[in-house]
This record gives sequence, C-alpha cells and structure tokens, in this order.
Amino acid sequence: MIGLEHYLIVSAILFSIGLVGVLRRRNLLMLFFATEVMLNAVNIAFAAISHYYNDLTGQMFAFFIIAIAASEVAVGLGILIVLYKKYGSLDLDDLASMKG
Amino acid sequence: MENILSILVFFPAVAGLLGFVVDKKSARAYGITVAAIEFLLSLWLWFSFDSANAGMQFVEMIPLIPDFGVSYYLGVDGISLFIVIMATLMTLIGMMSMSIKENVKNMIVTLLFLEMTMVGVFVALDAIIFYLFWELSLVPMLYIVGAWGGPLRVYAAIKFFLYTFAGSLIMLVGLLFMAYVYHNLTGVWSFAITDWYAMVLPVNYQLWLFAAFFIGFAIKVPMFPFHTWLPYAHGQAPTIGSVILAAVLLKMGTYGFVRFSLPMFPDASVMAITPIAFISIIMIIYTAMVAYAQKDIKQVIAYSSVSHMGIIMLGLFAMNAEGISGSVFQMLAHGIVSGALFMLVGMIYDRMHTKEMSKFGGIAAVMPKYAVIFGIMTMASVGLPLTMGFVGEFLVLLGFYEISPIMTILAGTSIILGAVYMLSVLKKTFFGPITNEAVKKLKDLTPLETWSLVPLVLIVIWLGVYPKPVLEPIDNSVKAMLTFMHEKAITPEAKEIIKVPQTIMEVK
Amino acid sequence: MLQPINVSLESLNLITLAPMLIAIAGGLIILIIDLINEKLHKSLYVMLTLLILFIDFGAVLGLNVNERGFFDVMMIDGISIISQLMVIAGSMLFIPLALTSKRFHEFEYPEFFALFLFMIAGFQFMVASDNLILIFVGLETASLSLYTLIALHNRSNSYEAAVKYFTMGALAAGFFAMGSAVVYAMTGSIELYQVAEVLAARMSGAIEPVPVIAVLGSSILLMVAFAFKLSLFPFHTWAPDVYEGASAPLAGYMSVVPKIAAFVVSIRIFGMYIDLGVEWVRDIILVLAVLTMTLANVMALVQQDVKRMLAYSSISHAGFIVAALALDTTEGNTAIFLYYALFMFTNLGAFAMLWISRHKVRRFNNRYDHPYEKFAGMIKIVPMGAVVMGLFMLSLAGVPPFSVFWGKIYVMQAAVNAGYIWLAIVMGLNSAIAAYYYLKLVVYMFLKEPVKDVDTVYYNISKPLMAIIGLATVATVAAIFYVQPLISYLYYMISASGY
Amino acid sequence: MMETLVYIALFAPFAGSLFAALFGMGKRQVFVGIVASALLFISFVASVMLAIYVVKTGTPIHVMMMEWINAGDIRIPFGFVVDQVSVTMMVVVTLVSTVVHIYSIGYMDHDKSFNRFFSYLSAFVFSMLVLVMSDNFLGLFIGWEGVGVCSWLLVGFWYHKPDQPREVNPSISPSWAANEAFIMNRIADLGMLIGIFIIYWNTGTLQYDEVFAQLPYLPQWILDAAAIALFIGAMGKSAQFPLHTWLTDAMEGPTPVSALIHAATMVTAGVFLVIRANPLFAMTPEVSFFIAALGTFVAFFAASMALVNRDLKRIIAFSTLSQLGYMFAAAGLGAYWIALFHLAAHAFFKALLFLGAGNVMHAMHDELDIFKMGGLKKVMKWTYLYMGIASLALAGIPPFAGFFSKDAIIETAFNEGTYVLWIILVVTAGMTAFYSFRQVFLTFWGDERYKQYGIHPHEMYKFVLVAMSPLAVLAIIAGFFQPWFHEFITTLLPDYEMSHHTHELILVLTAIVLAFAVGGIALAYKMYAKGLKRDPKVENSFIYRLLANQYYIPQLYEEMISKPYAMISEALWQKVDLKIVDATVDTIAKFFYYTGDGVRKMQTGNLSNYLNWMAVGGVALLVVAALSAVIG
Repeated sequence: MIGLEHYLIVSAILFSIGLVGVLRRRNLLMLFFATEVMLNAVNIAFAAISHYYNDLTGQMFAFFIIAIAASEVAVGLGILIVLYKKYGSLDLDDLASMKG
Repeated sequence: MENILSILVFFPAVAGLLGFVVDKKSARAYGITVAAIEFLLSLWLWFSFDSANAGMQFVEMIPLIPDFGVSYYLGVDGISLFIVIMATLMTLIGMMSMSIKENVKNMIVTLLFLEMTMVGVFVALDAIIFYLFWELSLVPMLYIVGAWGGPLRVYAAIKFFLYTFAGSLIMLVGLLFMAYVYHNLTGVWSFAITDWYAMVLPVNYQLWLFAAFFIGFAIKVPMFPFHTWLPYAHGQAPTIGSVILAAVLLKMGTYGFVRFSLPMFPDASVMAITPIAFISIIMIIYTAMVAYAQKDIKQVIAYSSVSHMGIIMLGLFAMNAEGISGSVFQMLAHGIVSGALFMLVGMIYDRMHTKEMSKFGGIAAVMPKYAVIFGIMTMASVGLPLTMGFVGEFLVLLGFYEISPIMTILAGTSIILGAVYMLSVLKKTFFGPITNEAVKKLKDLTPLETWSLVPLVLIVIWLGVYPKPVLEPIDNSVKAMLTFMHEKAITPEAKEIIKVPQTIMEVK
Repeated sequence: MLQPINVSLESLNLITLAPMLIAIAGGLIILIIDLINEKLHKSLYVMLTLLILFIDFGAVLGLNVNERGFFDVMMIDGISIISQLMVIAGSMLFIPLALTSKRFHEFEYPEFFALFLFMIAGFQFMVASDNLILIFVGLETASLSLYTLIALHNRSNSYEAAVKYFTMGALAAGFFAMGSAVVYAMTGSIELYQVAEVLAARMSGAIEPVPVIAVLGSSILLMVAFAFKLSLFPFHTWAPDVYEGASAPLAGYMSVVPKIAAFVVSIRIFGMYIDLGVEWVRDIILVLAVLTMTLANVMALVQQDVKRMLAYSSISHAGFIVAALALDTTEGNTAIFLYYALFMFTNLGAFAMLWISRHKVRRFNNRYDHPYEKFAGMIKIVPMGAVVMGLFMLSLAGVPPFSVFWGKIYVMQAAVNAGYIWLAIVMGLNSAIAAYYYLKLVVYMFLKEPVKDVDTVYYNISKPLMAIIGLATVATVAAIFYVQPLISYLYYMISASGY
Repeated sequence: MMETLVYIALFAPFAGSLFAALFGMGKRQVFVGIVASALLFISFVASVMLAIYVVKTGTPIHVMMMEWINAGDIRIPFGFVVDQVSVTMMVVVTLVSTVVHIYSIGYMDHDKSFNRFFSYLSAFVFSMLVLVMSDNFLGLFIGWEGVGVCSWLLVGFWYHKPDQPREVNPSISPSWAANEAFIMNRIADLGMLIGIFIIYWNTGTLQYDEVFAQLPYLPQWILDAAAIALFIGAMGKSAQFPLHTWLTDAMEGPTPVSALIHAATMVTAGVFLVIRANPLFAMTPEVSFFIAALGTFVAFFAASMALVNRDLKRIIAFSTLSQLGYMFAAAGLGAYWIALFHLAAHAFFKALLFLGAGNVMHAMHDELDIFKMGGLKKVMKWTYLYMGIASLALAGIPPFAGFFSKDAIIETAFNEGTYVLWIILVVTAGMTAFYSFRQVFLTFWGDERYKQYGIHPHEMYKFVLVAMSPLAVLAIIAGFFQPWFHEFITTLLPDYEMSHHTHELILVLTAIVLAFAVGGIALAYKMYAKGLKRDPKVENSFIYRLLANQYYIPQLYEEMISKPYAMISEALWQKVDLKIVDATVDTIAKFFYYTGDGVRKMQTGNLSNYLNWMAVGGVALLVVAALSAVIG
C-alpha cells in the first residue's frame, strides 16, 4: 500500500534532482526547467499531504504554485529572449561581465 | 541669560552657516570677529560663573527622545568652564595667526563648526549629546588635516578619523550598557550624566564599563600604545589644525576621564591606578626619548604633547584634590603652551618652508622677538616655576606621590627629559652660528603674529604667578567630586585611597 | 449533495483589501490610458503613480489595527500597517526620480509604472497576511515585476542582472515552496497562527511529537528563501551585480523596500520559531547577521565603484538589522523598522546622487559607471552636491546626529538590553570598518582634484531630483527631531500587534 | 616700614631687569647698565638697613605678599622672611652683585648685547633674593629654578659661538655648557622636589617654621629620606661630585657672570639650603656625616684638578668647587654658622679673584691660557694687587678673610674627631695655596710670554678698579668680624663651640694649617716665580694627564650617558614606535583590507557559482542549526 511517506520521498527525490539540475546546468533554459521540476516536486508533496489530512488547502497551494510557475516561465523566457538577442547565447558562463 | 551655554554652542555653528555667504576676501575678518565674540561670550560665562558653587551651573534641559532617555542637557562646572574658555581662546588666536592662503573661507567655516563641537563636548551633560559632539568634532578636523595638510595628509587624516572613531564606538557600547543598567535600576531611560552619577554599580560592572570608556578616551588622549595617530596628524596638519588638536581635542580624552570614568566607577578607577600610572610613565619617559630623537621640530612638539598628557593622566588617578586639580590645570597649561609652540613652529615653517632642525641654527640672532617668545614657551613647557606649566606639573607630581613615591620619581624624570629635548631644540634651532643662508634673510615676527602670541605669553605668566582665579573653581568642583566618589565607593580599599580633602565646600 | 456556498460581504471585510486593490487598479488605469493614447509624456504617469500611491497611503492609514478579512487570509496588524506605509513612502520617494533631465527609455514605457504599482501591491499582500499562500503569491508578484523593471533599464548589464536575480529568485521560490510544504506536512495548516498552535502542541508533546528533522528542514528551507531576499551572506551574491546592473534609483529602492517586506514575513515566520523555543533559528540568524555585516563590509572596502560599494554597504546594513530580528524582542522589531525608516532616506538620497551623475550612453570607464575617480574634487564642481553626498556618507557611517546613527544606536541598545553585548560590540567595530569606505568617497570628493569631463557628476540633474534629494537631506540631518515620534509610533504599533 | 624695605630690596633688581629688558633688543645703551646698577645699589642699601634692624632687634621680619597655589589641602603663599641667615645672604648677594654690575659696565662695553646682559644679570639677582628670602620650601624652589634659568641664559650668553671638539675647548660651546648646566641642575632638582613632597605629605605644610616645628614627631627614616632628597638638590646647585662637571664648563659665560653666579652666589645656594634646613639635618647625623665626607672629598678632588690646569678661569672655578666642599664639610659637621661665615668670606675674595681674572682677560683679549701670560704685574698693578690679596685670602694666610673662615672649618673637622677629614682638609689647604699662587706667579711674574703672541695688555678702566675695591677691603678685613658675626648669627643658628681639648691644641692646629699653606706658596714660588719651565716628562705622566682631563669624567659622561641616551632614543623611535607600535595598527587595517580582497573572490560574476553558493549556504545553515540543536 503506497502511503504518504512514499509520496514525500518521491517529491524529495524530485526536488533534489531539480536542485542538482539548477546547480549543474550551464544552459539557462535547462536551468529554468530544473526550477520547474523543483516546484512540481513541491506540488506532489502538497497534493499528497492535503490528501493525508484530507484538507483542501494543500491542493489550493499546489494550484497557486502551478500558476506562479507559469508566470515565472513567461517572464523568465521573456528576459531570456532579450538576452539571447543581446548575447547570442544562453550559456551562463558567458554571462559574467559584472564581478568582484 | 540662563541659556548662555546654548548660545555658546550654536553661535559658531550659525555663524559658520552664514559664513558660506560671506565673500572670500573678507572671510577671515568675519571668522576672527565671530571667534572674538564667542570668546567674549565665554568670558561672560566665566564672569557670571559662581565660583563658590561646586556643582553644575547654567544648566539647560530639553527632552529630545524621552522614550530613549536622550535629552538636550547642558551645564558647566569648574572643571569644564576653563576648558571651554581655552577652546574659544585658542580658536580665536589660531585664526588670528592663521597663515593659510588658499580657500580661506572653507577653513573659516570649518573652524567655526569645529568650535561648536569643541564647546559642545565640554558642556554636554547628556551622554548621547556628548558622544554626538565628540564624533562630530572628527569631521571638521578630518577636513582641515586632509585639505590643507602636508604630503601624507590623506593618510594622516583617515588614520586620525578611523582610530578615534573605532575607539569611541566601543565607548558607545559602554554608554548604552550604562543606560541599560540605569533602566534596570530605576525603570527609566536616561543618558543624563548627573543621573548616572547617582548609580552605585557592582565592581565587575564598573570594571567592564571602565574598560569600554577607557578605549574611547585613551585613543583620544592619546595614551601609549594608541598614540601613533598623533605624530602623523600633527606632522601633516596645517598649523591651525595642530594648534586646535593639541590645545583642545586631546583634552577631550582626559576630560572624559574626569567626567565619566572617575565619578562613575570609583572602585574600578582605584583598581586601575597602577596600570594607568604604568602606562602614563611609559608615555612620559618613552615619548620624551622619542621626541629627543626627532629631526623635525614639529614632531618634537607633537611627541612632547604625548609626554605631557602622560603627566595629566597620572594626576587624574592620584585620587586626591591636589593631583586632580593639578592635572585639570595642567590641561589648560598644556593647551595654551603647546598651542603656542605649534603656532611658533608654524611661523618659522611659513618662512623657511621646512621643519628640519638641521636647516635652522642661529635664528636667535635674526629673530630675537621670536626667540624670546619661543624661549618663554619652552620654559613653560619644561615646567619652570612662575609659568603655568609648573603649577600643574608640581601639583600632579605632589598628588601622585601620595599614591606611589617610586612611580612619582619615575614620572618626575619628565622635568629632566623634558628639559633635555626642549633645550636641544633651542640649541639646534636658535643657537650656534648661522649655517644656512636662508636663515640670514629671515624677518622677525610681524605685528599680527606678535599680537597673537603676546596674550598667550601673558596668560602663561599670569596663571603661573597667580593661578588662584582659575585654580579655585577647579579645585572646588574637584573636591566635590572626590567627596562624592568617596561616598560612592564600595570597596574599602577604594574608600581608603580616595582622599577627601579636609577643606571642602558643599555642592549647592 | 453539496451545500450552497453563501458568504456575507460583511464577513469578507473587504476594506482590508482596499490598499492592494487601489494599487492594482491604478496599474490597470495607467495601462488603459496608454491604450487610449500612447503619446503621453512620462511626467503624466509619474504624477498619476504618485497620486495613486498617495490614495493607497491614505487607505492604509485608514485601516485599524488587528483586523482580519477576506476569509481571514488578510491580517492587518501593527507591523503590516507600518510596513505598508514604509513601502509606499519609499515608492513615493523613488518614483519622481524618473523625471531626469535626460531621457531614459524605461520610463517612456507606461508599463513600467503599471508594473511598479503591481509590485507594490505584491509587497502589500506579502506583509498583510499570515497565510503562506498569500505570502508566496505576493512575494512572486512583487519579484516578477521587479525582475522586469530591472530588465527594462535597457543595457546588457541590466539583462544580466535581471537574469541572475531571476534565476536565483526562482530557486529561492522553490525553497520557499518546499519549506511551506514541510510546514504543512508538520501541522496540516498554512495559516501561521494555526501552525504556531499545532507546532506548540506537538513540540510540547501534547499530541504525537513532531520529528526534529522536519522542524529543522522547514526552518532551514524558509531561511534560505528569506536569506536570499534579505541578501544575507552567502545568499547575497546576486545583490552587487543586480545593484550595478539596475538603474541607480531602482538599486536604492531595492536596498530598502523589498527588504522591509521580506523582514515583515521573517518576523512573522522566524519570530514564531523562536517563540516556540527553537533556539537554533536564533543562532543561525545571529551567525548570518555577523557574517553578513562583517564580510560585506570587508568586501566593500576593496570596491572601486561607488555604486557597488553602496550595494555591499546595503548588504552589511541588512546584516546589521537581521541581528535585531534574532533578538525577537519588541525593541528589536521596533529597531528594524526604525532603522529602515531612517536608512531609507539616506540610502535613496545617496543612490539618487549617483543617478544624477549617470551619463545617458557613455560609461565612465569600460568596467564601471560610478568609480570613485568620477567624484574626485566634486567640492570644486558642485559644492552643494558634494556636501550633500558627504552628509549621506557620514550618515551611513553612523556619525551622529545624522539619521542612520539613531537607527544604529537603537539596534545596539536593543542588543544590549537583550543581553547580547558582544553583538553590540561587533556592530560597533563593523561601523568603524565601514567608516573607511564611506570616508574614501568623502576624501575623493573633498580632498582630491577633479579628473576628467567634470559635467558627469551633475549630468542628469533636474528639479524633481533636487527636490527628492533635498527632502532626503533634510530627513537625514533633522533626524534628531523626529526620531522620538517615530519611535513611539512604531513601538506602539508593534507592541499592539504582539511582536 | 620694614616691609616696604623688604619689597624694595627684593624688587629693585627685578625692576632693573625689566628696565633693561625694554632695551634688550636695542643697541648698547650705557645708561641701561647704570640704571640697573643703581637699582641694585638701592637693593643693597635696603638689605643693609634690614640687616641693621635685625641686628638691633634680633627679631626676624616676616611678610606675606599673596597666595600662590591653593589646591586640595595645600596652601603655598608668596611669603618672605628676613632673619639672621637670609639677611646675611641678602647683604652678601646684593653687595657682590652691585660690584659686579658696575664692573660689567666696563667689562661688557664692547658687547652689542650689553642691555640684554644687564636684564639677565638683574633677573638673576632677583631670583637669588627670592631663593634666600622665601619663607617656604616651594618659594625657595622658585628662586632655585630662577637662578638656574638665569645661569642658563648667562652661560649661553654668547650663543652664536659654534661647537668645538673637546680637545680645542673642554666645554664644547657656550650653548652646550648652558644646556649641560641646566640639565644637570634639573637632575638634582628632581631630588629636591621629592624632598618637598616628602615634607608636605608628612607635615602637611611647606612653611619652614611649621615644618621644623613638626620634625621631632616624624619617624627617623622619613627625616633621613627628606634630608637625602634635599641634599641631592643641593648637590646640583653647588656642583658637588658627581654633578660637578657643569661648573667648570659654565666658565664659558662672561667673566662677571662667573664671578657673581658661579663663585659668590648661586653655587652657594646648596650650602644655604643645608644651613636653612639645619633643624632637619641636625636630626639626621648619618646624612650630615655623609655631607661632610662628600664635601671633604670634593674639596680635595677639585683642588687636585686645579693643580695642573692652564685655564685662568677654570683654575678659579676648581677652587670655588673646592671651597664649596669646605663649606659642606662644615655644615655636615654641624658648624652651620662657620659654613655660612666661610660662604660670605669666600663670596668676597672669590668674586674679587674672578673680576681680577676678568681684567686679565680683558687685557689679554680673551686669552685665558696662563702659559701664555706672565710678567703682567708691570702693566696691571691694581689687578695684580687685587688678585694677590684674593689669592692670599683663598690660601688662608692671616690676616685675610679666608684664614679665619677656613681655619675654623678645619678645626671643626679636628674637633669632631673626624681626623681623616681633618688631614684631607689640611692637605687641601696646602694644595689650595699652591695652585692659587701658581696661577698668580704664572700670570703676573716671570718672563712676558704674551709678547710672542703680539698682545698689548693694558690696565682696566679706573672706575672698574674703584668698584672692585670694596671686595678687596672685605677680603682683607672680613675675618675680624668673625666673633661679632658669631654671636649675631647664633641667635638663629645652633651655636658651635670648640671643645677644651681643641682649644688647648688650637695654636698647634693653626700652625700646621699655616705650614701647609705657606709651604704651598713656597713651592709655587720655587716652580713658577722665575717664569714658566715646562717639563714634558711630567706633563705626559699619567697623573698629570688624568688631572688635566678632570679624571676623564666629562668624557665618561659623554660616552656612558649622553651617547647611549641618544642612541636608545633613536632606536625607540625608529625600531619601536614606527616598526612595532605603529606598524601593528596599520597591520590591523591591512588585515581587513586583504580579507576583503580574499572574500570578494567568491563574487565571480558567474551565475552558476552563485547558485552553488546558495546551496552551500543552505547546507551550512543546516550544519550550524544541527550543531546548535545538539549543543544547546
């Protein structure tokens, strides 16, 4: 029987994968996807927990997260496009004109 | 005129603001006039001061931040009165003898603000107001040193600022803790020094607080080993800067000890006697020797100030009226004498554009007036009887003898070592044959220079012959302070060491 | 068979929503006006925004303390009111800075102002709720608009800044979400007051106890999210670059307003943890505070660019204030707001001075826009400007009687009162270190000779900017006179809302 | 009435000094000298009148001018007392100074700083009077320092002279000698100050009478301490070993200065102090005996150096030193009145001797080497006569003043049973006679060696010689006043009578002393009367060089004290102050700066590093939290 902890473990693993992605990826686009993965990991957790408590708040939160993730992507991609126009690349190692 | 203190504090500041409008050419005249008025005001303060009253006078109190216990609280007693007068006097004299040519106006304005802060520090009776003026005084000094100074001026200025600033921030923590303790005891927030006097603190608190205040004050004094900013500041500062610095700013430190450390932490002070005396003796002997090694005449005077401040510190911790009154008097003496010496050095620098003693020699022949005044000031600084320097130095040593004869003997070497370096200055600068051609062409003092120095000479001799008018009010306040320290002291040894003079007058 | 849902308007208590709605509506109005006629001058939008903010400010003033509304997700307590007031005040100081003498094209877009108002609404939501969802939404609304605002300042640097801020922000958002998930898992609630109750119960062992690892996890995850927002070491790395990339006024704005909002939430969340007796939260905050103020200071020491230096200094100030958060006393919380209230004017003023000196196209040198050399000998070029800038620097350095000094001693006093004397001493020493880099600018302005193209230091000057700077100067210098009412008001509001 | 006299006596010289100072920077004005001298004469007259009053009434005059220092419990007034002791000193001082002033008008007539000289000289007299008349220890200290400064000014009067190596000029230059004198005196003054402190903290006052009244109630060790401290002060002013080197160097000053300050008055201040504080010293026999022993030693030590010296003034300076030794011997042995008597007598003939030497210098165009003189008696009779009288008095030949005073001291030594001292003093008397007449003969007798240096000596002005006459007369007759002076002074000072035993032997003793004195003169006559015969063997002998170089003591001080002090100072500045103390401060500042440089490296500008930092931070927080959870 699949219990709460299984869901939580899955979400934890997903979250870690996302995190590792964020830390390791060099391509900004991939990086965004990684953050999306993290947020979705959270969604899983919320869904599971809200079912566990059978209380809707968790799912509500999940919905909000989805919405926000969407808008994030919208804004993020917007910025990325401008950036790409300017630099012609999305590799974030080229993106270090300000330092020190 | 009950609010004369506020006038004294803010008149220069207002004048400084208006000074921006004054035309460049007349800026100097403006400054001198303002300083003169300020000086007269301070004289009036003295005139209307009741020297029979040992307590605070002309007290003003306006709550500023009641929730935080900060209030605008001013007052003078015998101890601060004369330092204030000296501050205004030295500002005036300094401006008169000022030889700066470029942006005189900025200098005048800066000096006027500086004067405000100086007066403020000595009349503030609220710790925060005291701290406020204390810190604020750094800014104009920074500008004076940095803008008109020598080649290393920026380094010297920043060193001076940061060193003092760092020290005083530790002091600030002390102040805040003091307020906290007061709040715990009384449930009221107050930074009023007079309120804090009433507090009897446990000894360990006293020690910690004493340490915190010590760092702030010791750097300002400056006590060994915190003194190294001073030679740079003096060496780089323009004459006027050195004059004010030596005459007034250094006194802030010693004044702090009298105003805060001694009356608030009697037991800690008594415990600190030995270490402080030890440091003071190092200051006296070590810096006197270093002064002897100097090639630059201004550096000699600079180091000699440290040495004299050692004497003052020693006197403060003599814990008897002789010593403390003596050292307060010595503050004035040192202020005027070293101020005058710096002015004299400045005058020769304006003529020779060097401060190397090796370049001088035989100046006495070409500049007799200069030589005479310099000689008098030298004698005052080595503490010749019938000059101001002697009264203070004698009382200090006399006072401290009661604490420790041996240390007094060590400290007493200052009268020898002082003579050694000052006389060698005289010999190198004024005596011997004229070797340098430039010296032959030197002109003696101009009337303006002479007349800015003569008053100081007169004061030095007058107060050396008849110190009573100044010494008496100081002594009264000091006696009052000692009595009350004695009452306040917890530990028996402190009670024993703090000596209440037989002849006391009650605080009205 | 579902029950019909009926909600009475009274129970909604919509007045609590009014301020945010005003801001949002204002944003929409601006967009509509633009739809009708897009050739309108920016000054119109600036003034509109000001007016809207003005109404918003009034609306907030109209709220009364300790109300809940809109299904109880809105929480109008003391700190939410004062923080909204400060947010709006800060914005009102900021927005006129758009009226420069030279055209900077981001202000030509009406969207800029719309976004700006949305952002403010976001902040207001953040501070006016104890519901993690709403906080999250507010946070994201504000952040997303902020990213865009940064990017609008169209320069390669600004894009880079936006991207960096955005990416790290996204990561932080992930952490926040995960943190709230754990909280939810622990307590089955996301209303902080319920969370507090349940946690208290579970930790006291009244009901089956909560695993420490969960408490640890939740607190750390949330801490990371907010340490990022508050730019605490080592989560501050975005700040210098973003400040440099963003336009000077925006940078100044970022160093104050978003942090106020973040602080309010931190007070709510971490205050709760500390109240629950989770001491490590206090400890990690203290560690972060000390690290932040010290390391940011020493990094600021070695900067060649004034704007970057100010960025680091803002970080260090943030560290300074976070220490007050760790105290979790009413004085501590008062200190936070007092400090920001005083810091706001000075810092915005300083950044505005940079803004004045900002050239439209030309950079001062190929790396920096505002290196120290740029301001060399300013006293000879624009004496008043130099004096004002000097005042700001002294104030930031904590020289009395200028505004920040009072904030500083209040924080230090709070630390001392809470028994953290060592903390007060650390703060003192840090102010001493900090004094160096502020003085460095003073030295350049007052004690050095001008280098080249002297016009740059007042290139951008205009009446509104002067007005704002004048206001900031007055506020900086005259602090001693309004500190008392400020303190008593803040203290009253905060103690009223039980923090 | 009497009070006004006191003030006149005291302030007339001061007025003179100020008057002269007015013209101080102007060119030479004879009337300045005359006015100054006149004022001094007034002061002298006043002193004499006071003396007569004191003699008649036998009651001292005590005037309180004003308060000076009142702090804590200490009350120090400007008060003056004119009693037997101080009045004696006043008369001596004013008399000698008057003579010296008049003399200086002639002696300094070619000097461009004529006026300045008189202002200094009168200032000195004023300080000296303050010293002797004050009624408390601190007042005495004022005068003490005052005369120090005036001596500094006057020794360094020709400040423009350059430094020369020791070989050329043993006292390197006037300014050098002046500083040496001042600093050495300062060393002693510290001792004196300490003495004053001891007295104050144990008696609560500094007034002589009150202090002395309390002495009996003080523990012995405190008395000893005070006595020692005060005597250290006396050693400085009276140039007792080891603080003696400055006196001979002080001869750099103009001769009248040497006559007044470094023979007649200032240097006797130390003796005066011991006499003043006789109640104290009377209670401290060990200290007193040490004083006597030291005095005796110095008497001999100085005389030995005088034996071989070639410098006219230095010889006299050494003799002064030696005579001071006699005075201390007497004072130390408790014969205070004899010490005072010798002080007075010595003042007269020594001043005369110096002034005579001044004439010679004047004649020889500032040449001082007696080997380059000789046969001067033809050209300068009067000077010869004066110096002869003075030398006889110094040698202690009856009936001259020196005989009575010095003989009494030597008897005292015998009478106290301190035979060693007695023998030394007797021998010294012989040496004294020898070197004084060696100098007389070499200067005035024998071949006229000055000729080969092309010098044309001439006698001093008449009025100068006339002015000197009173001293000459006193040098002759002063001795006969001894009994009268005895009964006058002992109304204040403790009497000192010789025991019967001594009385029986008195003729023998006198005979012995006389024998030595005459022997000395005879030896000098045999060796030098026929003119100078130099013997290289003797002059190269170790003893001779040792004496000629003052036992190498100046060199020793130079090597062991001055140079090391300078070196250490330099080292303290360069090594300690700059390299350690200051460097530490800068290092702290640099430390922060470099930390900054280090830390900012984390700010790579690369986004992915930033993200990693966030992760790292998160982990770090976890660790910290876990730690604090575990610990606390």
